[in-house]
Amino acid sequence: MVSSTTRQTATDLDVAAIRADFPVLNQEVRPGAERLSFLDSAASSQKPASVIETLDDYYRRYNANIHRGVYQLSEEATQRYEAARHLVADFINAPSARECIFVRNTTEAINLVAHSWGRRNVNAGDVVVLTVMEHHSNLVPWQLLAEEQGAELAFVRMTPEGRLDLDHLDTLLTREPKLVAFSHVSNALGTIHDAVEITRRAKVAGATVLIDGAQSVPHLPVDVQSLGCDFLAFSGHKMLGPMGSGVLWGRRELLEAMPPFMGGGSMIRKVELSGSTWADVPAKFEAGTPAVGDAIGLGAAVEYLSELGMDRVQAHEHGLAGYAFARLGEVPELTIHGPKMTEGRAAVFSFSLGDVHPHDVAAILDSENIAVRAGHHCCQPLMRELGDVATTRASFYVYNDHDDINRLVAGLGRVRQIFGSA
Amino acid sequence: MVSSTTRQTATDLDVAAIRADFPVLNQEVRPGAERLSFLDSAASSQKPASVIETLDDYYRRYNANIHRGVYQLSEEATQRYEAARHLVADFINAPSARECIFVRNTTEAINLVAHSWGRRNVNAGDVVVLTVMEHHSNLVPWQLLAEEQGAELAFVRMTPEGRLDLDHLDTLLTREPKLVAFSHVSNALGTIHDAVEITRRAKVAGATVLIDGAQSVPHLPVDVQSLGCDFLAFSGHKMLGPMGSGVLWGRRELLEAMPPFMGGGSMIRKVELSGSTWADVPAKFEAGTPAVGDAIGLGAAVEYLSELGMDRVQAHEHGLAGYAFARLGEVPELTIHGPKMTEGRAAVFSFSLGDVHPHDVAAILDSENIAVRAGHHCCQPLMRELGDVATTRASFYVYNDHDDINRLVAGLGRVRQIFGSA
Amino acid sequence: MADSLYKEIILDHYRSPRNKGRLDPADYSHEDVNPLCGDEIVLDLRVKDGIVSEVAFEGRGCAISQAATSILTEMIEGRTVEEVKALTKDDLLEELSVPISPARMKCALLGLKCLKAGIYGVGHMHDDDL
Amino acid sequence: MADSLYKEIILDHYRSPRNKGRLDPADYSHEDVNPLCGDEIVLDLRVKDGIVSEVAFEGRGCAISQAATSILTEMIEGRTVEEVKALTKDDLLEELSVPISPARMKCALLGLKCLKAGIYGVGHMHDDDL
Ligand SMILES: Cc1ncc(COP(=O)(O)O)c(C=O)c1O
Ligand SMILES: Cc1ncc(COP(=O)(O)O)c(C=O)c1O
Repeated sequence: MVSSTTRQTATDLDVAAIRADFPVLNQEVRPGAERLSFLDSAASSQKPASVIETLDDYYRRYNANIHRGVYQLSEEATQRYEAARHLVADFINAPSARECIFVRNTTEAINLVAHSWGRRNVNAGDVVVLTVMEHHSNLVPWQLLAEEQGAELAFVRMTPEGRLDLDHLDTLLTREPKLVAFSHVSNALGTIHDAVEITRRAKVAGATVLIDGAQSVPHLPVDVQSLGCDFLAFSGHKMLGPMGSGVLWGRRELLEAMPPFMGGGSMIRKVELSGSTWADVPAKFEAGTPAVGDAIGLGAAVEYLSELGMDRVQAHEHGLAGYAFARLGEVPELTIHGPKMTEGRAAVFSFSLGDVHPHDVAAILDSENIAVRAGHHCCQPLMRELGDVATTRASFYVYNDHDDINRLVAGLGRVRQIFGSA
Repeated sequence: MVSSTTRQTATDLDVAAIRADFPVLNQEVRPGAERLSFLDSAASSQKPASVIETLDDYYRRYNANIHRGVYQLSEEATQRYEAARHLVADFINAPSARECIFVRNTTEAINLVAHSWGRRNVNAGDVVVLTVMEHHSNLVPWQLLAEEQGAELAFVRMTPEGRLDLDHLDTLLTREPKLVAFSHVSNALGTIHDAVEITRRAKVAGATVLIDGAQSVPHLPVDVQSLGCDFLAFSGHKMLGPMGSGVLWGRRELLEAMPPFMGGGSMIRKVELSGSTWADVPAKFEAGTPAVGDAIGLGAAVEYLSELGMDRVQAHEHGLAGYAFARLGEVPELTIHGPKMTEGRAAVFSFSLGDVHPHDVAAILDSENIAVRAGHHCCQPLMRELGDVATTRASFYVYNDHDDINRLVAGLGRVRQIFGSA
Repeated sequence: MADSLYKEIILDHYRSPRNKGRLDPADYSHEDVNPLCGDEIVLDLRVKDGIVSEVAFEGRGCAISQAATSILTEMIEGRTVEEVKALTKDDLLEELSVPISPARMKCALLGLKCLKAGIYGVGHMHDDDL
Repeated sequence: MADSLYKEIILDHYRSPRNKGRLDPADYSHEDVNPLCGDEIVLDLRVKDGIVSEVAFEGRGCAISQAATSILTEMIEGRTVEEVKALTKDDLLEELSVPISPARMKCALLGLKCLKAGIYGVGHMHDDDL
């Protein structure tokens, strides 16, 4: 289903050709206005026609509940649903597709682990290590767990530059935490953490390791086997897939030992009124009718990204990050939060513009058809570290180019003009 | 978005016009073969073009994360997402749209209540009353809860005819259960339970009442205020909506008093490393990026059904049930499970055909382009009551007519022929 | 859109907010936060003989939330408590006289939420109830 | 499709299953259930001098699961345990000689799952490992 535009030959992504694949980016958002510069992919990406058409095809041709129907539509739906699981597994180099559980989003994936693995393995007095930079979705589930179990949360500090303080990690690891959970890439600062090294140290200390891959899987080559982690959570909707799609990968031994999260249809082996036994993974964790079309759509998204090549996606965004640094640096009174260099940094820029509130920045940019995000980015504790309530964030993806950055810079000039700081 | 075919004038549904709205039903499943008779809507319904187009329009025009973006796409997505919530609320006559929580399916809705309300309100020694006819999704979550809390489950018996034994309910109610949870319509037997009366008695006994509306909301007019229940769970995908859509309705006081189910983005008011406070309902229960398009698609499904009129949907299916009774009665060796009359019965027929296994029945029907379901219908305890492992089930919806039933009967003749019982 | 939203009235109240500060002691006081962006406002009220004699607010937030709260304080000073209770969000939006999109509604209403929650003595007010 | 699936070989084994019953005592015994439809099979094995001397099965299920298990018992009688361990699902499917769609695969393989789980002494076998 991926468009036939040839991109294989070039080393760089052909952004014009890619953009042509995304209907949202090719519409007139406001009559007569400039095209949309969509700079909020870290919240949720746009979807290529191949993904939209996969959904459409599903609903028009073979929509049915899976795993149960002995009829043709259901057989096709089941096969494609499971094929999507294999595509996802290959994409993150999972040893087995059965280790990939379809969920709604990263949040559900992490809550699944917190409920199922957590309540069995984290007990009174146990320590769970997180970082001060976590998204609420990788913080609140552990707060809820810790409160319930009487466990304690400890937070790896960050350096003034917005990187994790690995010495502090080592200190916390001496407390022999049951779990170390951290985001691979910070959605607020763009920092790419050294996930391999953090995982290695955590494993040496005997911890189970969960990586929040919401901002890494869409943007870098991610290989669970070379990461060495135990769980990886990510959102399909941030990587060109449908809303409502996400994945939890877990090591088979762990998943098999875990009790169910939700109970219901499809996750059982045998049900009696007095008690039940559970189906094999992944079915054990997919209770009820899944979002079949969305999972299949995620498969199409993975195919699209694979065709682009994740190495090239990463290189493309690295290039954008460099250009964004240079251009944003020209805007007076603009402060970029997080690492001040492109190394170990994703194409996600949180910034402050003088004392203009991010909502006002975003609203004025919106009037120029530039979509950025303003707020705490679900990282209130981190915002407090930055001494701010909110920032403006521009995040980039495969369909963005230098022109988007130029427009952003021009738009910021307009903001300064309106707020009288120019 | 609903097709403009006029149906308002007739009292009966115009099935030909309706069928024309469903792309799946207008394709050639096998070259040269007869049209598809889709008789598995109880598992998941097909979707009208208006729903498919709503999804398509969402992804092509205004896909974005909601509640957060200060830009046009996100504003439109947010508005339509919330408009869908209002449509759903009106559909079940909820006092407030804020009482409607978007979930993936009925299963998640019930697990949400079991985790959040249940762990706070059901304690050691407490009794939860269910029925022997529950779908696994309204049984397993309570088994998990009961095991965890040391509570006890008690099951309302059924009469030989497949109805609930209300005298037995009264007996169980003397034990002052904390919760009574039951399905409004049995997905395996088609029995329509007297939900108003069951709820009334349960409330008199002081119980909280959850109704599993997976098989009622799509097929009958359902009004939470006249039901008098505390929670209603249902699946959007069984009522013409997208896969991945479902709803939990709950009384506001209850929802407001309940702790969160999943933690993460969007469900918080204020997050500190040391603890968090929660957003208002429904946000408190919608952690992470929702399936935005699917919820909006469910809104379109509700509009479609409302235009047909749920009274007429019910009358149509009642007519089909009568015809199915008559015609299936002509098939030798066929036993219909459940109530032997159309009163208090939905257009769902579970049956056995001599000793031919349901899988074989379904496979042979499939070869004639008739899609039925074979299995335990996620009701293993009920199957045991029936003395069977599995049944064949044909379930009907707005796009089915007498011709579907005629074809089913002919197909069953073919089964008997192959298995040599003719 | 930017031009219609960031009119002089908004920018003026944003740059020079009226009644900025705290009242200590206050008869009514309430703090609320916009969970979407973390903006916080605390609003204090003194009431004498059933009339709002003094009002002050503090907090940080966008031009819309700050200007709207500033304008709100001007609207209620000298009014009776009953009049303040009867104040609706439409009254405030009219006074703002700029088009508030749904996404910015929470910003525009944050001060009013504090006022209402404070004067009714409830923990928290929902937008729909304003 | 019905015609190609319900060939004489399937219907014959279904109507007259070979080796139906239980062995007591048995050297290996295993019971499994198809969670999708609730079908159950229990399969017993006697082994003498490393050779399957007797095999029997009981259970209820569709024509495919019953016939496949009946055919399976014929395939393994008189074989060495090593040969039985080496048996793959493809061997069984070939012997069945009818087209098994993915949805029916679990039916066709239920007996083989019992056999493998029993002989390897594991609680439960996954389809993919057959
Ligand atoms: C690092 C990180 N973790 C978790 C999430 C939550 O993702 P979702 O809303 O898809 O559950 C996000 C996205 O906002 C994120 O950036
Ligand atoms: C009565 C009943 N309850 C619950 C469910 C579960 O629905 P879902 O799979 O959408 O969660 C179903 C559907 O199979 C049902 O029929």
